[in-house]
Amino acid sequence: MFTDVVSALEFNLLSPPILFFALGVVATLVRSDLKFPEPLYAGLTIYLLAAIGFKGGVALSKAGLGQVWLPALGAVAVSALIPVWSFLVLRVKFARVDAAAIAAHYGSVSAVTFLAAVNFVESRGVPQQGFMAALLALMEAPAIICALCLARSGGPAGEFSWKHQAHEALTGRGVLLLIGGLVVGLLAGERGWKACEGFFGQPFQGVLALFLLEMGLVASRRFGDLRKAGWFLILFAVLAPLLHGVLGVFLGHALGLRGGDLTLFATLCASASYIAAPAAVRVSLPEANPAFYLTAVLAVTFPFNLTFGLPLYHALAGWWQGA
Amino acid sequence: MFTDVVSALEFNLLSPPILFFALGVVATLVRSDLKFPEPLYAGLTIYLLAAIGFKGGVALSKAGLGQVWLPALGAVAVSALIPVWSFLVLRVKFARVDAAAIAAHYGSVSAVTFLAAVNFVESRGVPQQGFMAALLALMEAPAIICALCLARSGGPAGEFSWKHQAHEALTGRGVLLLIGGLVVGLLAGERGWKACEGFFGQPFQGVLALFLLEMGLVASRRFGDLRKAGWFLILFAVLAPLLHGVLGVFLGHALGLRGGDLTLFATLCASASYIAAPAAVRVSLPEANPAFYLTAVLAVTFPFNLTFGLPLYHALAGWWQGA
Amino acid sequence: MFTDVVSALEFNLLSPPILFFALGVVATLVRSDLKFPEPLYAGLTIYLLAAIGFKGGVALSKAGLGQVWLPALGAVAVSALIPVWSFLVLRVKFARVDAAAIAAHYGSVSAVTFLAAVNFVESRGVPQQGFMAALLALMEAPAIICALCLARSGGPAGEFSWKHQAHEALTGRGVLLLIGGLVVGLLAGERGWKACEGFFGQPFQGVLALFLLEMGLVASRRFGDLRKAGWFLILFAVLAPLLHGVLGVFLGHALGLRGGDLTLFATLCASASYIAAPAAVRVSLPEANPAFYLTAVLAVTFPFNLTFGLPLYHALAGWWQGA
Amino acid sequence: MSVLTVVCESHARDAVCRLFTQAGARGWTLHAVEGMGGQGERPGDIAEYANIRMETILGREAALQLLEELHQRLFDRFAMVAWISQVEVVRAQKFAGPASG
Amino acid sequence: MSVLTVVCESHARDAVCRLFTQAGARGWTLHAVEGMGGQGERPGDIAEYANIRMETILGREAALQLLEELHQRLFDRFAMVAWISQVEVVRAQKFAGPASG
Amino acid sequence: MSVLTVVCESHARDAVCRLFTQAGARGWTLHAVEGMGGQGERPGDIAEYANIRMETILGREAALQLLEELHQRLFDRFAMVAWISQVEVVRAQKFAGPASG
Ligand SMILES: Nc1ncnc2c1ncn2[C@@H]1O[C@H](COP(=O)(O)O)[C@@H](O)[C@H]1O
Ligand SMILES: Nc1ncnc2c1ncn2[C@@H]1O[C@H](COP(=O)(O)O)[C@@H](O)[C@H]1O
Ligand SMILES: Nc1ncnc2c1ncn2[C@@H]1O[C@H](COP(=O)(O)O)[C@@H](O)[C@H]1O
Ligand code: NA
Ligand code: NA
Ligand code: NA
Repeated sequence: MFTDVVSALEFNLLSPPILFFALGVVATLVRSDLKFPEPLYAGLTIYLLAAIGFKGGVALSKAGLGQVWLPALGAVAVSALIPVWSFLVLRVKFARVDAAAIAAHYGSVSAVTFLAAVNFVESRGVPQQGFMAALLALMEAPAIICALCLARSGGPAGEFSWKHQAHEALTGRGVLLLIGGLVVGLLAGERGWKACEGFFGQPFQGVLALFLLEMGLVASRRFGDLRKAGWFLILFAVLAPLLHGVLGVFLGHALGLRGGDLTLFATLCASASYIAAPAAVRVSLPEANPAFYLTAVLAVTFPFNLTFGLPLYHALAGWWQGA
Repeated sequence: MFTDVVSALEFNLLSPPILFFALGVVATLVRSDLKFPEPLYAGLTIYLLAAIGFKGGVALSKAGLGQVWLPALGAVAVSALIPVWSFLVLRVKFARVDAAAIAAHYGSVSAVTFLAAVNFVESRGVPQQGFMAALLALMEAPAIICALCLARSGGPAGEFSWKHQAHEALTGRGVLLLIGGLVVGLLAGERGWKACEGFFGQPFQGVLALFLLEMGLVASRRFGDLRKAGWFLILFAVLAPLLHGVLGVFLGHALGLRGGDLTLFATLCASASYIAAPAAVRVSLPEANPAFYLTAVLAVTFPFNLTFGLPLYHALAGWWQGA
Repeated sequence: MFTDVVSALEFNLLSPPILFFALGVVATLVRSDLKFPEPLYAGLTIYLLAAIGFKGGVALSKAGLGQVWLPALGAVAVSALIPVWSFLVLRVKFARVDAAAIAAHYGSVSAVTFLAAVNFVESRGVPQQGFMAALLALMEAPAIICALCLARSGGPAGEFSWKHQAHEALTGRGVLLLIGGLVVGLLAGERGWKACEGFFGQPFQGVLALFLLEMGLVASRRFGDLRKAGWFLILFAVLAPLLHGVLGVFLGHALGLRGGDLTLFATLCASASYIAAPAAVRVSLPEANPAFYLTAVLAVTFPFNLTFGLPLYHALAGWWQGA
Repeated sequence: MSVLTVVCESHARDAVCRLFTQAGARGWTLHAVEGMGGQGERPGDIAEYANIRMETILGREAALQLLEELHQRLFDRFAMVAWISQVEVVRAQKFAGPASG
Repeated sequence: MSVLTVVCESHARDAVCRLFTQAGARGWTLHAVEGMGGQGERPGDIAEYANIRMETILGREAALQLLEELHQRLFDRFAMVAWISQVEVVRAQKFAGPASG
Repeated sequence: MSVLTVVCESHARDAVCRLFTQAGARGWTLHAVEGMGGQGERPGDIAEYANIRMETILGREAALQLLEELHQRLFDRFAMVAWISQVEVVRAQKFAGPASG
């Protein structure tokens, strides 16, 4: 298995998306004035989410919906449970609200990490069924709701409304583009994909690379806060994804996932949200300190998953399926 | 002919652009926070207009300019006449300025509806000569000028300057990109197209799909005003495009248009402007109520043409040519 | 050689990028409201610089780094020397600061002119080694620093800090994207290029065409200031690039450059900066009049190089290599 | 009349608009901005991490009370600054008090 | 001196600029904004349907007169609000009266 | 308290921010704008050629002095206008004097 890991690592670290991510980090470190305007970031996000949803829907139109429900159930469950143990561990060092806030991020998922994983799996030519984008959409909310409940179990904390959270979970722009793209792909099928491949297909990896340049800028701006975060949190931010990734491989395998799908499921478990979770936490747990959760997620876990985590989960998945 | 209509309808409704349009409508209905930043909208518009112009110019460089003038004359005439009868019908229920304002929109044309029609015709593999983009540019202004005259025939109404209207008609960004793209395509020819096909050609349908997602958002935001518009206007907003589409088929055929060109001409006649006409009407007929003309055009006619009108006109054109 | 020039000129003037540039000029002349939103401009710039760097890096990974250092040294030297004689000539008519400011622009380089040259060379199928993007990055700063020294030799003039200039020279967004793209390309190699070709490769020429439409708008807005600039400066703005282009051919040949690389080197020498140099001059030589340097560079030299200069340098390079 | 200006993180948008409405504001104007403040730089390349700047015209009394509300209920929760300036308008009734229909 | 601020639908831009010039304004600053008002929400994703916010510095008298002009001639025609604030500047002559050359 | 507003060409950004900091401003807000002025139109499609609008809240004395500094040191060098308005804030101490840590 060792050579698998090394080969996967090398493949990943020398892929354009990861190299552009590193370039973004370097740009921040040398204090370059490189900046993406907000509409460019928004445009790239809309493109990437719609594309991944669309592609997943087309794949789903071939694979059939029957195989989705079991992994979907597992995904929701794991996403709701991760915050529980994360919360308990984090309570060792953190106040209740901070622990709950951080836990919410690790139970939820990162679409960009998922995109990088899809790209990795595709570049390596590993077959996948293509419905994992649906799981990405499903795993965003449960963790957030669960963690907010954990925080509130200790008394009233900021605003919280079930109705609002449920609405966000179903209509937030990320979820909407993913699920919407999936349905479009399902209905349009192979013919629709052929028509749009020149936009949603061929340029995809390159767009992802450019987008990760921006993410490198965003992540590395948080490096300065690492000191405030402290060693305990940094350690957590590396070990939690590792643990969740390993767990994802075993659980996904038990749920019947194979090949690229297993790697993607493990990556989803390991990834930590940096858009949906912070938004919910800012509104519902305003006392929680963003210097903790944002730094852990953006400055440590995201780069870790992107560079080392991804190939590790992939190698482990391959080995476990071979075993 | 019935099976033709059904097959064309099914083909159209399951095409990615229309599905993404529907997704945009759904996003508004569920009150999602999905939004396109303005520069993204502007960028997509510039791309789409330049691409359609360029492509048309290249086609024109092969077809020769000789065949254009007769359809062009017909296009200008029909665009100037549509407001006349529309105005008379609308006067039944509306004040002079409102009737004239609405009439202006129906005589003028919608570039996005045209783009969807080009895409539809191309996807179905119907041959076209490619100079219809020129007619799109020509049909924008006459209706507006004619309708403003109708409104003013009842006394002074806001600002109006022939010079200003003529300048707009020739240099407005939409017209400029279309005509400019046509000339570029004419001069650059096949060689130029080959060089730029990877940008202006292959991604085109996908970009259109993404753009129609935004148009779904924009159109559906107007649904709330449908009640204010009233049944008379809603009926008008469905029947006018139908009538003009049918008229377009007969007239276009008489002018010598065949194949895809005929469908495109009918669509141009049926389509209603939602950029150029509102801009002119806001400045020159400020007393006209936008809740009427914008709602009719955006919430009814545009979606109707996109979904049902297009395949209908196409089937009718096919049947009439076969007859 | 005459027929070579004519054929190269015709090829260039009828290529989509140049035609779109002309369209931009026309749009300004007819006072159209066509405008690119800033984020679109920024996005196109980021794309173009990253793409050209990436591509260059991939080429470099095949060619090896050994051949770069000599041309690189020559490039830095010529970029530092051009301001010297330019300054002396300009002093005939201009005050010290104005002469130095203009000289800085002509020693430095224009990335867009370079992009157009790459495109021209590639469209003509002329082989190139691909490391010229590195020279583009190296030639931006020396001229600016040298010209600021010339200006200051006459006494204190505004703010100037070696540290600041050096930082800018290494981390300015243009240089960072170019050098960063080069390194990414070097590391990712052919496999990386294949993965991203659908984004950084195929659409490239079309994107450049669209971008030059915007540059046509920008350049032609300066036409109104031509009168203020005066005949001496306009003449300088045509003759300087010509002279530097010719010099670039001879020098580049002596440094061992051949084929497309020689054309690109000549174009670099001939081109004049309109982003990096104005920024530095605004801060360090605030007394210099932008109506002089911006007009010369944007309204004369940039269009001249794009349309006539490029094919001239190319034909001369071909002839000199044949001789 | 007064203009109340709020610069805050974009996550606070809904909460601020709710307070505006409660205070009787009948309209507002907003756009994205970059910022620098006690919580560091906010470069604004991601809408979710960026600032917005909101303005609402309303009567002086209502404005002062709204500022106090913002202070009490949102200043601790979000990165936010707010200020009131005195302005002159025509059609003051357009901005006065809660909409009656 | 005064600053006159106008928030209006983008279609009004030319008309407003013309009044600015007539009032003797020698410059102005503008940008796109989103808005909420009597005519509903204006989300600003299409420039033609969006709002702009314009500011011009000019003398107090000129500002008051300009506001009145806007009121008389444009308030009924376009979605628009405008207000005047008192400000302090240096180089007041830069903003005073019609340009002489 | 006062708000000092600066509209200037984007090249002046660093220089203006430096003066802000020296004057004791603890924060500011900025965004890109289009402009029209003595030096002609600035359409703002290229960031480097565009204008920015910056605002900083600070005490009246500090604001007046900062305006004077801007006048002395930057007005000749960059396309720039600036003005001060009087405003009311809560938590005035947030904006008062140089940060103490
Ligand atoms: N003194 C100030 N003047 C103007 N804007 C400020 C000031 N302080 C803070 N801001 C704005 O308010 C936001 C939040 O401030 P803070 O909570 O201090 O980080 C900043 O990002 C700035 O946009
Ligand atoms: N009270 C207000 N405060 C600030 N801006 C307003 C206010 N009312 C209206 N606006 C702005 O003016 C535009 C037009 O207003 P209205 O004509 O009332 O729809 C709105 O879209 C807002 O941007
Ligand atoms: N009277 C004014 N009111 C508002 N903004 C102005 C005014 N004059 C100039 N400006 C702004 O300041 C910038 C520079 O002005 P100037 O140096 O006069 O060209 C312009 O581009 C405008 O954005
Ligand atoms: Na997770
Ligand atoms: Na029509
Ligand atoms: Na040069």
